[in-house]
Amino acid sequence: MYTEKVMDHFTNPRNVGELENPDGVGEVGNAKCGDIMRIYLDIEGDIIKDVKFKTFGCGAAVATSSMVTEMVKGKTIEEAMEISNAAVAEALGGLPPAKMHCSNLAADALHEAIKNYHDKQHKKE
Amino acid sequence: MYTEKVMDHFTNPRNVGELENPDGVGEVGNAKCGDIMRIYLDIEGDIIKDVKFKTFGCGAAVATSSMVTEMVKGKTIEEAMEISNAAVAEALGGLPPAKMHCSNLAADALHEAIKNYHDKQHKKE
Amino acid sequence: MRRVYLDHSATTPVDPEVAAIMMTYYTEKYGNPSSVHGFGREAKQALEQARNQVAELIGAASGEITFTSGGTEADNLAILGTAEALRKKGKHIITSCIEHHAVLETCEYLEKNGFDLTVIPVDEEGIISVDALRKAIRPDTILITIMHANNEVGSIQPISEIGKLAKEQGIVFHVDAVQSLGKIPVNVEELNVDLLTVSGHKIYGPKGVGALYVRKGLRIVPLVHGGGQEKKRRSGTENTPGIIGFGKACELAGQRMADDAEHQRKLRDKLINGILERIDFVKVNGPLGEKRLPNNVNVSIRYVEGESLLLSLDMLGIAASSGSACTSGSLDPSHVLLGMGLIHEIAHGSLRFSLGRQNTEEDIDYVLEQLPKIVERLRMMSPLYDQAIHSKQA
Amino acid sequence: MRRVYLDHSATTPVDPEVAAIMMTYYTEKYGNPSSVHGFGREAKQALEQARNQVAELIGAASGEITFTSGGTEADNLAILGTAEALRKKGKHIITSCIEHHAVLETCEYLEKNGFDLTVIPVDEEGIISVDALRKAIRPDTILITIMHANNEVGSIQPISEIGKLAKEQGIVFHVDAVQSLGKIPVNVEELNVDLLTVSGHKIYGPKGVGALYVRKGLRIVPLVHGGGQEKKRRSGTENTPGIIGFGKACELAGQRMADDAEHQRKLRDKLINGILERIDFVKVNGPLGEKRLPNNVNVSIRYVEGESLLLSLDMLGIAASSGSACTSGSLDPSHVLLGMGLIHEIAHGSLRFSLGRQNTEEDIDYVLEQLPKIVERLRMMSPLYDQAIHSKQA
Ligand SMILES: Cc1ncc(COP(=O)(O)O)c(C=O)c1O
Ligand SMILES: Cc1ncc(COP(=O)(O)O)c(C=O)c1O
Repeated sequence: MYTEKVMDHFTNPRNVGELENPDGVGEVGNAKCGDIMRIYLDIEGDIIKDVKFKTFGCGAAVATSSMVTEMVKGKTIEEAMEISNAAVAEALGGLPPAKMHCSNLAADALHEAIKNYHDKQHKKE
Repeated sequence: MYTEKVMDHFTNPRNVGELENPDGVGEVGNAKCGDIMRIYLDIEGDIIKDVKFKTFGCGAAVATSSMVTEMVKGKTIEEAMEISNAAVAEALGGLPPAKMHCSNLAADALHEAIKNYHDKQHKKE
Repeated sequence: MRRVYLDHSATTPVDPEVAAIMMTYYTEKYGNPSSVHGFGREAKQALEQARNQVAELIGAASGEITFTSGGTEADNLAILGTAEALRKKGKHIITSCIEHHAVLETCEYLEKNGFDLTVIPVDEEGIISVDALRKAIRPDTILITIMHANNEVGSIQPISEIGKLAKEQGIVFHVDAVQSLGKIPVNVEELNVDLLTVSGHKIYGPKGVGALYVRKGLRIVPLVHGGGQEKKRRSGTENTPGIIGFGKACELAGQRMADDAEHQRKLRDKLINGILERIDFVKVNGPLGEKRLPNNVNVSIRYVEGESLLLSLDMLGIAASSGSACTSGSLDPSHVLLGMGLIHEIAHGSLRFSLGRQNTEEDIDYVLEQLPKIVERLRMMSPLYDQAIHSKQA
Repeated sequence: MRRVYLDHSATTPVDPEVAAIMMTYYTEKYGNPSSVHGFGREAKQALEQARNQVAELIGAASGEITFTSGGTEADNLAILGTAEALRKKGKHIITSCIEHHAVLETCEYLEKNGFDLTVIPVDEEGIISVDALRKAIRPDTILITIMHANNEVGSIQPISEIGKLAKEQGIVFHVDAVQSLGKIPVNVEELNVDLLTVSGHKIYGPKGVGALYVRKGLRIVPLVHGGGQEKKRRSGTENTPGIIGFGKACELAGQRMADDAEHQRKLRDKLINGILERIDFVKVNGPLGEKRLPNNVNVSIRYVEGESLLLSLDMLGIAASSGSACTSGSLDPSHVLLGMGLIHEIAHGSLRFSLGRQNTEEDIDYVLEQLPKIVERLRMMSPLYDQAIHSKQA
């Protein structure tokens, strides 16, 4: 069902956890539909210095969360905003068709976190 | 499908053949429906002295023909008239349900032969 | 790696004795039972012996058994065949919200095609109320279809009582006994049923074979037309090896049922109690005790998702199943758990372990050793667990 | 006693290689392919490999293959599923008078339920005319269903031409290829078909497994509702061992087809010619040469009845079949032979020998040694033979 890469990220997820005082936090999904992804960002200048995630969800949900944190670390915010759910799935070697729409939301969580960062910046200004 | 007795009578049918100058001949069935039975009788007084048959038909048709000739030899005409198709089937240890109505006509052929004998007697008188 | 199979409600291995007989009929006694010759006759004979074996296990006459390609087809034949036979008499059908998809989808297909459907609810243990059913009956009710035991939570339904009610009202009563067969007694007379579905691969027989019990004299319209096999009820060259295997499996099930049940009940309770002891925030789904199938364990483990649990168990060689939506590709979790009143987030985190003949105490120990670690790891990842711990501490 | 099986069109033994693979999936790799765990995945993988094997043999894409419980169900699914899907478009269906009961009975069921049916006749060789079919087409024709090769007399139909015609007219075209598969090339593109039925047990695969090819994009309504397996086209736990066996049988059939055909064609012609030489009043039914399946022999032996022939052959260990009414329990002999214009009395005395991979020259010699004696014995008993001899002499 899942590719080896998905299983690797599910079994050894990268960057699990929280950040103490994150610059941005994003969450998508809800428990009702079976998937919640929360992403924490530390941002310096334009660069994503650190990233962590917590996920409640199926194998695909965990793996995409883990993968997106790897893809984004060290990238600029602009680059991060260009990462799509499809790109995450592709980086994992693909997802089963049924999972493409229902559990492939990690990039959305990332974008939410960046949005949250912008909102905070806005308030500070 | 068939009992051992049926198979025995089919494999070694008793009294196959014709009689030279039969006192009675009876035939039932037709080639269209797959069964023809013809029975020849030699009658002395009231007693069936000899009997032969020829049959075109399935295993049940052959076996019932053979059986009826055995059952009737040496019997009186009255006794012979009382032999039913059901009795023939029973004497064979039973027939498959589908064969009970379609190929179990040997007693009818016998009765036809007796009728033919009576008709001939009538003419002689 | 150790492999522990705990998904016997999904399917079972074929018993070696059953498999050996089947082999003979695949490669040596391969005749078509409709054929007149010896190859055909030996197949036909074995076919009829199998019919007796199935009939005997459920207390029926062998002429009342129609073989099908499985439980799903038998359910369809019972429901569609009755609806078609009685469509002039009435259009109302009653079923329950915890039926197998083979029943539910078929009833819904009829609903889309002009029939009326009432779906009876269940209580929080997954048991339907005879009272609720009685109230649902209308003058034009032609069919009641209720399962004997539920495949997800193992709840055993009051079939005999429902059967009595149906009989009083002259309503055809169909029972899906796929999960109960071989686990608890299934007797068509005691249960007062008119139609009863069984399946081979849930009782150590082959996949792709099932049977429908049709009470003598009851008319159903066939689903599959053709050569007129199975007394015209189900056409198609008979799957003799499969049917013969199913027959043997029924014979064995009858012999072993009491022992199997005792053995599995012990393991079941050990597993349930072990999980409750070792993991917090756990809820057992379905009834406890006599109303539960001897081989069913179903728990909801909060703050983790079912498929993640399954995958993690699988990596350790443990095969189970889940009511998680993610295992079905839909967004809604198990209709059975939702029907029992579980909220979505809890239903998503449910696990079913279904025990079998071969399972041992060691298998259960292994699960009880591994499962808590898996749950801990997944909860550490879960944003919901934080919150729960927080609010508990608060 | 020598046993000579010459009834391969009724069913075939399962190839030992096929049986061995199936065993593995009965007893070891027994997972339910819908399950998430390793047992499920290994079953699922093998299932999909089998789908490829079937697809490859008929030149289809694997997504176009729906597994069923056999040829009969596949025929039903094709015909009922298309009728249901297109009932708003039209109500007219065309078939031929020599179709298998799985097609004929299904079409007649539809006729009883509001559809119009045209049954095309055949010529004396058992081949339908494309012209007659063209003339039968109406603006509301939604389905044409014609078999590739006939199971009784082995006549091969002009499918590709009919397919072209159907395509031009936008009519769905179903072909029952149960008897042609593995004997002559079957390619869904070359044959221009939309739906194609195949069955496992006619090609040294298991009974109880078949498949329907459904051209990509074509909609059919399912027959069996439930868990949504087979892309919702056919619910029910997949008969994985059977399907995997069928897949392997297809692979082997593809490899061996040319050799099998050559071998069987030789035996076929030896048997036909031998019978004609040794027995008088014999008629060969069906076409000779390339329009006949390589493994089919069908003769009418006058003045004797088919079942008697079969029983007599059977006692000598020879398994054959017959168009006799008496083998079916009805009064009418084979609808195929009658459809070809044979009179009842001749049709009753027909015999089919269908050859297989394992048959040898010695098998044929044995039949040619025994059959004349049997015929002689039965003719001596037959009142019809007397008359014939008499009228011949007269
Ligand atoms: C309660 C119940 N009914 C019906 C079925 C369907 O039976 P089968 O898998 O033989 O199609 C199953 C199992 O899948 C089941 O658990
Ligand atoms: C031409 C034809 N179609 C359909 C079938 C039915 O297939 P099955 O026996 O797999 O149901 C058969 C054989 O019985 C056949 O010969």
